[in-house]
Amino acid sequence: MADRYSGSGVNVETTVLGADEIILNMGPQHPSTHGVLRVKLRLDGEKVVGSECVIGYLHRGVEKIAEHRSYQQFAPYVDRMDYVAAVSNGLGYCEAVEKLMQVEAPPRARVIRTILTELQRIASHLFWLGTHALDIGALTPLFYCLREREEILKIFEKYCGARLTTHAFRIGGLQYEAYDELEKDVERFCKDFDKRVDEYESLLTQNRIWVGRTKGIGILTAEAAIAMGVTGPVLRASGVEWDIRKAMPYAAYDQYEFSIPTRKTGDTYDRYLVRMEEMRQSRKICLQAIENIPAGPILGKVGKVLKPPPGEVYHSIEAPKGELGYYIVSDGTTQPYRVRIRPPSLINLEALDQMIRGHLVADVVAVIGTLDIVLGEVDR
Amino acid sequence: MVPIGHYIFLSVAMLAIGIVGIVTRRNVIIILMSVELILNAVNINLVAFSRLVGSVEGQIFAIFIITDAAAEAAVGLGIIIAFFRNRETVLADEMDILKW
Amino acid sequence: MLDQAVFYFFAALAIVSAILVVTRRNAVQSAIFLVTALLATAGIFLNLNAEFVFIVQVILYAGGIMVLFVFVIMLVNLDVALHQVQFNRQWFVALIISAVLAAQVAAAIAVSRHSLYIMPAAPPETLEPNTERVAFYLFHTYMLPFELASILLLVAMVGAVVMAKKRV
Amino acid sequence: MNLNAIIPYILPVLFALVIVALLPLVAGYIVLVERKVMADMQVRLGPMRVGPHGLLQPIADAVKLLLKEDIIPESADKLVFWGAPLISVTAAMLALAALPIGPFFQIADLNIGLLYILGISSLGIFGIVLGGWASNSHYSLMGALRSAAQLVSYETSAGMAIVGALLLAGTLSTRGIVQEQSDTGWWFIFVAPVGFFIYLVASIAETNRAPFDMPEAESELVAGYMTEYSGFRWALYFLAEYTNMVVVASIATTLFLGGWMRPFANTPAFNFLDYLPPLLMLWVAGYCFRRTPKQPVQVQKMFMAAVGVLCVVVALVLIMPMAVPRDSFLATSKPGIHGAFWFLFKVAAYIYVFMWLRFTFPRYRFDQLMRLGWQFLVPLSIVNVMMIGLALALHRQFGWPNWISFPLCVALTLIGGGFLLATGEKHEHPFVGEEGEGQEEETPVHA
Repeated sequence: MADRYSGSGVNVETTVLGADEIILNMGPQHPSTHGVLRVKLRLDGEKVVGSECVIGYLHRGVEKIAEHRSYQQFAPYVDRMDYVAAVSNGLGYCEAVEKLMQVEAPPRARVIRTILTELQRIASHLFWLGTHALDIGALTPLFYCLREREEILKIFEKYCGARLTTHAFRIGGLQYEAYDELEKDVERFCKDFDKRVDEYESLLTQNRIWVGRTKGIGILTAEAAIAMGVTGPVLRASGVEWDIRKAMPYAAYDQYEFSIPTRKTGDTYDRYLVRMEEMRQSRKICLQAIENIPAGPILGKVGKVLKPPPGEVYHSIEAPKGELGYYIVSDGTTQPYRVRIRPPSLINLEALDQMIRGHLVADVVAVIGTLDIVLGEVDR
Repeated sequence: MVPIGHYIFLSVAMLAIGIVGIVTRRNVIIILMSVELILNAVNINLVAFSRLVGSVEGQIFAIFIITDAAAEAAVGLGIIIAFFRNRETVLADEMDILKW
Repeated sequence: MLDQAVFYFFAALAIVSAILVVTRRNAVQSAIFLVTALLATAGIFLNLNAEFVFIVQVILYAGGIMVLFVFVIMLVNLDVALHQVQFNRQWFVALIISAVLAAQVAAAIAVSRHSLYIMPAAPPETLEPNTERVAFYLFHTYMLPFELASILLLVAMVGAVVMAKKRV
Repeated sequence: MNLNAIIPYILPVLFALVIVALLPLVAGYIVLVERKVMADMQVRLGPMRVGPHGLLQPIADAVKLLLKEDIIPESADKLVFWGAPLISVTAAMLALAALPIGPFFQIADLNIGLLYILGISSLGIFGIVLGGWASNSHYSLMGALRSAAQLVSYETSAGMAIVGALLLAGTLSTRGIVQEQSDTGWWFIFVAPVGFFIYLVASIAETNRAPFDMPEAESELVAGYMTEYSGFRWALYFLAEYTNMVVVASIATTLFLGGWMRPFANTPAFNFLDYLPPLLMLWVAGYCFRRTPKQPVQVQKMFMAAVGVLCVVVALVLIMPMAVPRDSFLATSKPGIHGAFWFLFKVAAYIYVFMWLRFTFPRYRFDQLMRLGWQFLVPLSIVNVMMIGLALALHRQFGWPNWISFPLCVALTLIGGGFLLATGEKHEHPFVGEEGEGQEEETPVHA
């Protein structure tokens, strides 16, 4: 398992070590591997000459659980994968099942789904920014980010009662009708948010130390990124303009104006800038969406018992961390025959080894942070 | 006042300990440290006699000796690191070839 | 009275730690005791009113050179090295050298005991405070040796860098 | 033994006892202040539970640390592991001996005072290095090695910055340095601002504080050299770190910020500033009294009021020398009391800058830190020393007035600094480029 995902073919155990080389086990208990990732680093002094990721410490068998739950019953489980962006996970799953059943969510549901998902993207990026900055040693941005994330979580709480693992959507539409002040809350949040992003940028973007720590670190070229199937902001920072929201629109994204931020170099600094810009774009989408939320039902024509026709479907959405895909095989019963999830974090993590070669231990931390992995999603 | 003989005795004792270290130890780093002990023994004498004579010139030489010790330590440790990198040992009796 | 107590305390400390330097198996522990010995010597210097040498000893020897030693020991410390034989079988040679040395010094002291034995109480104003006088000698009378010493340091620095560099 | 022979030793021993006894408490409260400042900058409240406004938090922390199990790792070098924190603390505390806290409160006025402080505090590095080595853990060892390299490098530039100020003062005695600033009326920060800047940066690096907290960078090396330490030994390291902060802040205060002098000490027009310390204390007391009714528990109310009363007492002590007749004994104690206040005030301000920087900046990477030290700070400090020497020479040998020679030389230093900064930009990421040649590892012939 470990070798399969090392992405480099370095087998640390069998390599004969030179005099200066030591093996450093980073994790699974380490402050900045974002959970229980374990990275075996082969070091020459402090320079990384090879690495191997050991994953699976948080494996819960989500895909296997799906085979013994009905379609609705499984929906809350996906929230526990990328727990920082639970709404996006739910959206992907619901849309995949809808595609399998060939039903469509009503327009009102789709718009509200878009709003909540974009808010979740902002929340996820905020959390990334805070922890990434903390990894690089800036203590303060974390609390600013959490302050704004709190507002978003409050909106979620008002909408569905839960803050983290929301289970906000339902197959065929929404779980709950939007509460009365949803538009107003979202507008209030969006109005301030632009200034807040400027505030974070004023702390970091021009900071000599920040630039020194991120520029040129963990460069991922466009070819390498495509070859490894990396998606999301990591891919876009390498200069590939690929965003599923534009390429294969889902929910209500085709109705809104927004741009896909890209950068050229593909280093940590670029990924930082791309995510900052994405937060601004998400805010733009939210503002457009609340202007006109169509009236109507929130649930499409789905029965109490879901029995999709036999067949298979693959549906992917642009989660905050990249392409989140669900591959579902139905055998016509109430339970899926097989569910396979394509988690963006796992695929992005494969690029880690290539990105940290030749860098220092401190850069490993920066690169793990910039990949924005959530171990719940990597291990499932 | 402390008799000057006691300073000399201290100095000789340290010198002897340093020599014992150089002769009996195998680890080059400890041999270097023994050399430092010997230099230190010299310094004690210099400073004590400078006090005896009532001039600070002995102290000047002590400072020069410390400078010399710094240079010696830097070069010596540089050699040790270079040697260790090639042979992975710091034992003096394994340094038995002239070129590698 | 206080003077003598301080001297004998530091002298004993210096000798004991010097012995420990050459007898400890572990190089790091040797280094620690060498630092102790050097600091004890520094105390003796202070007792002799040589403040500047004292501080040079503390800053350069204990704070600079010994940090370098510890640094190198950590770089090259091998667990294997600890289990190897740490001593050569040359105790005999060492004993002879020490004995000859001791005899020589004892003879010297015995011969010249009248001229050397009692240290005259130096008048306080000649040596106290003498940092300025050290500076004067260093930059006037001993200017050339001082400059030569700095060149020596430069050469040593370059040499150390060249030798310790990875790929020459 | 003659009583007169002992008397000169009584006061220093007393001072030493006071400092050693108070320092852990002071360090604990610096930690509390740091947490409060951090919380304030991060839109939080910080510790609020233990005592009113968390005022008893340090004591609770100390008790917790003392009661914790003392763990020594199985494969650690027991003796060194045991002794290393002691070295750190001892070195840090010894350095305090030569610091003048006010004109009357000093343990020893050595004629090599400043060099003594530098030398002794440089010994504290052994505690860190040996502790890291003795823990027998990769993280600890890397922290220790980083710290050794970092401290040695930054001591160079700190030393050179100090040399600049020493040239101006013409003495090594801490008291003499303050006296010189008092005589000329110019604090050295205004005469040698670049030197102060260099010392500020170098002192942050020397005390292992962010953004230079490489040896204990918690996101990289877990806790660096302290990783394997817990309980009381860990607390000792912490005590050493905060004591070192006080030491470097005191050096900076003595050298650059005029020591115990009031701002504008020689200008009678500013004598009203003498009333500032008592007013400040009264303001703090007023705040405490205002907050007293808002405390939830009776005990906390009483405690808050007690803090207020304490502040009032301090204010009274500060105002007393000015209220009594001019030639009484109490009036002569004014320089001592007010000097101590201003010294501690400046030290606190310097430490506040440390905290401010810590919560604002990300952390340097190790190679960047070394590059900053050797390629920017060391050359700049050398330029600084030369320029101060030039300014003094122009003033003394050629009779140029001070107000021409010093600004000129500061400007030249700044130009030098700008030049260094511009050239430093070129070498940014050496490791990325080196990757290619790193592959062809030459094999030793005899291996």
